Amino acid sequence: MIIDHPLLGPRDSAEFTYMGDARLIERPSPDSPDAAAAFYDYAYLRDNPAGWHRELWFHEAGDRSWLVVTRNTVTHEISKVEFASDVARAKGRSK
Amino acid sequence: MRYSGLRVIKEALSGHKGWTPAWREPDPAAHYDIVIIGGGGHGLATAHYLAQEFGQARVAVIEKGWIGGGNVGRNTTIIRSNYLLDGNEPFYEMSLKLWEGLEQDLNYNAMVSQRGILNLIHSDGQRDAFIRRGNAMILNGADADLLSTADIKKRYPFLNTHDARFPIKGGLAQHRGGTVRHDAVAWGYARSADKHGVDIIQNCEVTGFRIEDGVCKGVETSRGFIGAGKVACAVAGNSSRLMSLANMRLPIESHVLQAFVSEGLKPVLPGVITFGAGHFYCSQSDKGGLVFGGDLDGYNSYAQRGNLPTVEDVCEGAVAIFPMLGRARLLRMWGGIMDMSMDGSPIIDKTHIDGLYFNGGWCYGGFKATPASGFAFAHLLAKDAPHPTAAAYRFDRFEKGLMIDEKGMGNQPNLH
Amino acid sequence: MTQKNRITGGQIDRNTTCKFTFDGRTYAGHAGDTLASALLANGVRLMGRSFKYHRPRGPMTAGSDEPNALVHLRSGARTEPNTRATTTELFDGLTATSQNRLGSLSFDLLAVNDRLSTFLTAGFYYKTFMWPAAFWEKVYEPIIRRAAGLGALSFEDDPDVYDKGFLHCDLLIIGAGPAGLMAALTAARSGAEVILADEDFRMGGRLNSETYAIDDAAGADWAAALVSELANMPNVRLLPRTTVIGAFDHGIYGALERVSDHVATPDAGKPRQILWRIYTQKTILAAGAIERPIAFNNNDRPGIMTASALRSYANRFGVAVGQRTAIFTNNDDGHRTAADLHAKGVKVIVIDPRADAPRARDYEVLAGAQVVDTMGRLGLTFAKVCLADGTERIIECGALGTSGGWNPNVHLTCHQRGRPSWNETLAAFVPDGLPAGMTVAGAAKGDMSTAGALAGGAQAAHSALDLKGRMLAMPKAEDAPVNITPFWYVEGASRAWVDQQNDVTVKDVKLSHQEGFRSVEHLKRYTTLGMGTDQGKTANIGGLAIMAELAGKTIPEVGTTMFRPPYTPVAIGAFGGRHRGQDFHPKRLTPSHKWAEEQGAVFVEVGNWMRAQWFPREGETTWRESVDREVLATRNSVGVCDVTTLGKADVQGADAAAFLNLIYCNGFAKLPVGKARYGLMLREDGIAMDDGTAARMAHDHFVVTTTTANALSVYRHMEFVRQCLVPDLDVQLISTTESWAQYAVAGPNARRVLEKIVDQDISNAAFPFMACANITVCGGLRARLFRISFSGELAFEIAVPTAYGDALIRRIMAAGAEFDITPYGTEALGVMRIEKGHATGNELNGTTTAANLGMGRMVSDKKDSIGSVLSRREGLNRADDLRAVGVKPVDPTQPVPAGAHLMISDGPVNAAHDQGYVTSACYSPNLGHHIALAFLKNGDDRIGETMRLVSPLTDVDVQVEICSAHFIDPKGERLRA
Amino acid sequence: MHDLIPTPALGVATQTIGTITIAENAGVALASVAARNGQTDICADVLKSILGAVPDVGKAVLHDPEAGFWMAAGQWMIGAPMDTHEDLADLLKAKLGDAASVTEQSGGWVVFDVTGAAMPDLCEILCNVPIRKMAAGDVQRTVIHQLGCFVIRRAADDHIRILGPRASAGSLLHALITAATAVA
Repeated sequence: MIIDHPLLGPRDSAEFTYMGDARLIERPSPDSPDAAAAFYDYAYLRDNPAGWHRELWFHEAGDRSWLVVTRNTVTHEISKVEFASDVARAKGRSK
Repeated sequence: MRYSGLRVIKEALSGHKGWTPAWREPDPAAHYDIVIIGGGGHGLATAHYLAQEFGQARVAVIEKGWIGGGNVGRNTTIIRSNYLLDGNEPFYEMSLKLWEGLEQDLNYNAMVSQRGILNLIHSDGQRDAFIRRGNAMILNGADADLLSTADIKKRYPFLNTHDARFPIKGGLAQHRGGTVRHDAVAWGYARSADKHGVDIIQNCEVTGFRIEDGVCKGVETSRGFIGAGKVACAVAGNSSRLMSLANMRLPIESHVLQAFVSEGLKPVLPGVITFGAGHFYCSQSDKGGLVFGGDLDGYNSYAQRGNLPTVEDVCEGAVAIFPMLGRARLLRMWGGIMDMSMDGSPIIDKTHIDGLYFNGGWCYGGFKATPASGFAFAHLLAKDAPHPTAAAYRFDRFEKGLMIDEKGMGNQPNLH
Repeated sequence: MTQKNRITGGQIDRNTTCKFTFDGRTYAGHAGDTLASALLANGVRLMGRSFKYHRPRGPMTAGSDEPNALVHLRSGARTEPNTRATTTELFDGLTATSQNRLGSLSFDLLAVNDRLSTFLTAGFYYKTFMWPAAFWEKVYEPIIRRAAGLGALSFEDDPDVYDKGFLHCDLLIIGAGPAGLMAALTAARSGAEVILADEDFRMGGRLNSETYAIDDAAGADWAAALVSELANMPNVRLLPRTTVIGAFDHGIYGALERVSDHVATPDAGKPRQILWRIYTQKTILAAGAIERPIAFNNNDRPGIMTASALRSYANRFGVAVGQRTAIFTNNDDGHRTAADLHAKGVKVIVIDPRADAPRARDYEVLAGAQVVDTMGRLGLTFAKVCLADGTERIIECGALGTSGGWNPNVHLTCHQRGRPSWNETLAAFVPDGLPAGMTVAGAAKGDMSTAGALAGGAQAAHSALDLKGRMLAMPKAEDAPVNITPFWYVEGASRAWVDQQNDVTVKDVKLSHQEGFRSVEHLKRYTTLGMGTDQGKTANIGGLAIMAELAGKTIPEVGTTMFRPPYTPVAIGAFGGRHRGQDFHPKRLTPSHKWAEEQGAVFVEVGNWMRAQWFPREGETTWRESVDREVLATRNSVGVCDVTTLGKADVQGADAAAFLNLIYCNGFAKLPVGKARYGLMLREDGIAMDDGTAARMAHDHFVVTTTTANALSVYRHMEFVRQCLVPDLDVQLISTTESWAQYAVAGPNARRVLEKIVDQDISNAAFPFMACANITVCGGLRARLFRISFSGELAFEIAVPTAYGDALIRRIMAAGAEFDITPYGTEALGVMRIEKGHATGNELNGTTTAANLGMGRMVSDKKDSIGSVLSRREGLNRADDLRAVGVKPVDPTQPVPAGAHLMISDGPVNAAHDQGYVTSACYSPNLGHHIALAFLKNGDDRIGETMRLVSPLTDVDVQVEICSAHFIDPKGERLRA
Repeated sequence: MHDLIPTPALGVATQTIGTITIAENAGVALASVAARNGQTDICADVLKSILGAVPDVGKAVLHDPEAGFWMAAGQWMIGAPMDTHEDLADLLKAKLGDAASVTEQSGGWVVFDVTGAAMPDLCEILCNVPIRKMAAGDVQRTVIHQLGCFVIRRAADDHIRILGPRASAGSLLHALITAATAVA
């Protein structure tokens, strides 16, 4: 597969390490009253769609950036590639 | 009709006129006691044991395509019970014992062939871990044998024991392990279940569950509604897809695992060999093809096909440990969709919806588990209590912190 | 032996004669021949035996779709089983032998299977061989396995090497026939980067096998001229002898170039083959079409082949397979073969089931007739024909060409699960659902005429590259329409082969239907149709058609032909490339490696690292002697060990401390500058992930160490936390594992040694336990010093830039000479850490919690850290949880091996009573007996308990005492000294 | 002044195989510069003052004596002659102060200069870089025989510089020589 890196352009997916569902960016707050349940859901439950899937790839043999790749799990087509840090900020994960 | 050598001869002499279909092609009835979704190995085995062991006759298996078209028809056919953890080993050992009696049980030759499986050891740490595992196997009543490098060299003189980057330092063998003719497993279970009155309904896709105040009443299908006392899901690979119809999210990701077969070759490998310092395992089918595989591609996929890097990774392992394989040719590659669970172990459990039962999360260990999975699932469906060997395969083990993590990789499915 | 069937013409080089042997007999052929064409020229039709019935077989095709003519090519370690004679380029000195036979090729004892064929129908083995159960592995299966398989491997290491490479282009064209060539010319003239790949050693495709002209030139000459024009264009890369094997995601294609297969042995250092990964924007598939046979009784005898194969042998290779030849065809293309052969002086007769078959002036055409059977034990002699009026006629012939029509070569269009669709006009499947970026042209698309192919190729390139401007002018070429009446098998045929390699007959397909195996997948799996080395390129469609007729369905209703990579079988060595033997994985050497080699160290693989395991000395006969000495010397005086392999990372930035506070379960916010601290990392699921130390070199700079094994994954995890969870913390990470050479200097005399090297004061007051600092050594070289101890002794870890690592180890040894400083390896390191009760990979095995490790109190609940929440789950905090303990034998002479399980001393020995297991074990030279670390249920409360340690796998059963895991200096006085 | 003598990763002589020459270059001091939060501009100014320009994405500035290339967003690798710039990291830190995190990298890498007409052929069977499309100053991080490396297309058309992990210098050189032999 080819991942179109936001800065580096098309790069072979073999240069990347895969982690999975981009929801892993949305780590719950440990202080919330339902933290235990929230972390269980966060760590273990997946939508696992047959279709478009937002997922985390690490450019191990590249610039060491974590990317959020929007990829179709049935056709493997990739429609969008973003820096995970930008996505995280958009999710309000600034300190 | 009963199969036998005599029957084959008789039919041959009378022009094979007498052979009848291996299973009927019935239309779905309005209601069954139990409807099993998924005409794969696990679903068909569940039907067989429900009918034969638990006296359930009003059972249907519904399959969206053709039976045996899923992972039971696209795996590397290995059977073994060389597991480490208490939650797993007794279950897989029961499975192996069921394999050992399968042909007589089904009156179908699935070519269960116990030519042994060998896991190679390449480091001291690995040896420590394998000794612990071998002991766990023996303590659970299975067989295990620690082989020296010399033993291995004697059995497999063509293994790379002369210039290996990661020298072979021994191996853990299970002589009762081996391979089975995978398609025949589905056909044998289907034929037997059909004989016991189970309706096997092909080309019938589930489009939804009918759930009324927390109780599952049946399934909507491409061939209409089918009512059921209990609905049993066994669609590994597509578990998340199916269960989402009941608004369930699972501790499962779907990943592609590629497998490969070489051109037909005269006997090379008696048993199964697993390379411990790379991603490669291999056996040889009775037809002569070397059947081999390695690691997942590593990304979520429902595509039933993979990509080159994994093919290369597997073949690098192949030539590293079997230098003569360089001149054997890879004939065909294919991919199966694996239910990769969050701890690498399966789930056989009730759901929070009454009457809806689930069997999945087999990772790439599903084939060897087929008989025990069917038996344990049938037990759960018939008695509403888990089979003792499958009691740990619960949904809530993640919430409670009772994971069964053989590889110790944690909640990252593609590492199991 | 003369080339008695050699006729005039063709593209072989008659001036170059190649001597070769087949089954020990020597023959002569010419450059440009294939092994098959050369053997046929010499009158040899019998080349192999079929898979199941061991029927005599000769070539059925002239290409890579060949099911029958499979041989052992070359000999010894270079033996290649199952090699197609029809694609093997002839070279001088080629040796080949026939395979899958017991006895000689002409007298194969296993041909008895053919006599028994009535018993050996599809799936018969599922119905028998079940009694008695034990007989399967012992009796039935060994016989089956010996009979099965085709060729044999040599059981010797493959002596050849293979390369793997990467190519990039704008347009990949697969197939150099008329369509591919025209596409290439169009693209090349536009300036695009073009790769043109063809599996054949001569580009031109069917043009090499046809007689008709393009413009005024012969097709083959026109192709040759075009190929040389392309060869001279800088933006064109021609890849002959290169099979595109697979279409993978996003425009990545696999292609196998056979660099040296047409010579006796590759030149030194040169690869036999290269696996190219081709990265392309667009692809044109111009792979042509494959002619399919017709099934009739005994349609598999040597001499019976596809009509187009006869045409190729005659036109391209100058070979008349038989002086008398019959053609059995249901379409006009078959007649073209007859005309070509007749023109070359072959006596021809055509059998065409169509009543309105075209007539011919110069030879006989039997319209409305069918071939119903054939004769000839080892090769065709007669064909039995049923004429239109129902009467039979015996025709003498040495060759019989069959043409059931042509199938577009859709193979690669299916690799991303595209499903071809049925085309009535062609009575064939045509491409549908193409991989992104791929277009199809020529016969592969269904444009069966030469003119159609030329135009289609040009058009495809034009649109693929989105070219403006006019199309190239098309040369003149034949443009005959396809005229076919589907005809799959002769009525009443039973022993009529559908899949010749796997011996699947019409009868087997009928039986499959009769027993309910009616979908294409069931048909394939039950009969093995299309499962041979040719993947059923010539067989699948026939099987489908027969099944459709039996089921009263249309062909597409029964299913479609699906193909998977590779297009043709590929040597596994090519996928493996150079990653063999010692080159399987790269080696990582420590800075002291050269020095350690000089000391005669024994090395061990630790991941990709090679580490000194121990340093044997004169007179030591066992590894234990060396290791015991290294341990004692270190504990009694001083030892040195290369610990460079530990993962290292620089963590810098204003928020570095806050970051580490999140990464580690224990606190780091308040760690003062100049201090190091042990840190335990958890995974988010609350399980221990890794441990190490973090040393605060400055308020905004930490040096973090990880275990050797987890260096990569921990770094990745830290980047995940940094980028995905706390993107705005001011922290920067970079791995420095290889930048610094790091040595542990341990033992009571460690300080005395280092004082001679370090420029600063390292007295206990100035540099106490867990101190760290940027220092200088040997008069000013920048270095780092950490007062940390894995051995439990007074110890330092000293680091210098890697380039100085070799010099430093030599300097340390010199400085330590007066204390008899002793280098120690990983074994002694292991012994000392077990004596001290430190955990490593055997304990941090991915299932253990901080509590299991006895560090439960380290998990701070005053702050957020990765894994803290889920580590509190009930299942990870049970009363009877495993706890790390020490184990020692009651009888000091007994071992306490790792991997053994702990049982209650007087209780039963089985899984139900398993109490725990030993993770690490060694002999302690300080204590004089074996010791071990173990995980034991409720271990904290069982110190002093006597238990039974069993390892049935290795016949161990000893009484042991549970003790503290800290065997040496439990109070830690030594390391603070 | 200290009296320890540095050793090169391999210390092997230059090798010529066919048209290809492979030389170990032990004379390069390296340090990485990573901008602190919000300090990218200041870093850029400093780098500009040193190199004359800031290396853009995927590019190197082949300046003399110092040179540098882009590693990641806000991160650069700076190189200079070892004999004059052994303390490169300290020099950079002095200029950059709290604007950047600087890490000495000299010990982490082995440097090979590969030149010759067949250099592109060699690259094609070594690593996945579009070598024939690369221009002077183009840099790509890639994988060679499973080793993470930087491939820098130098000024001369037939010259690439490869930075690979020092601990695997032997394996990397072996891969280079094997490939050179195959394409020679």
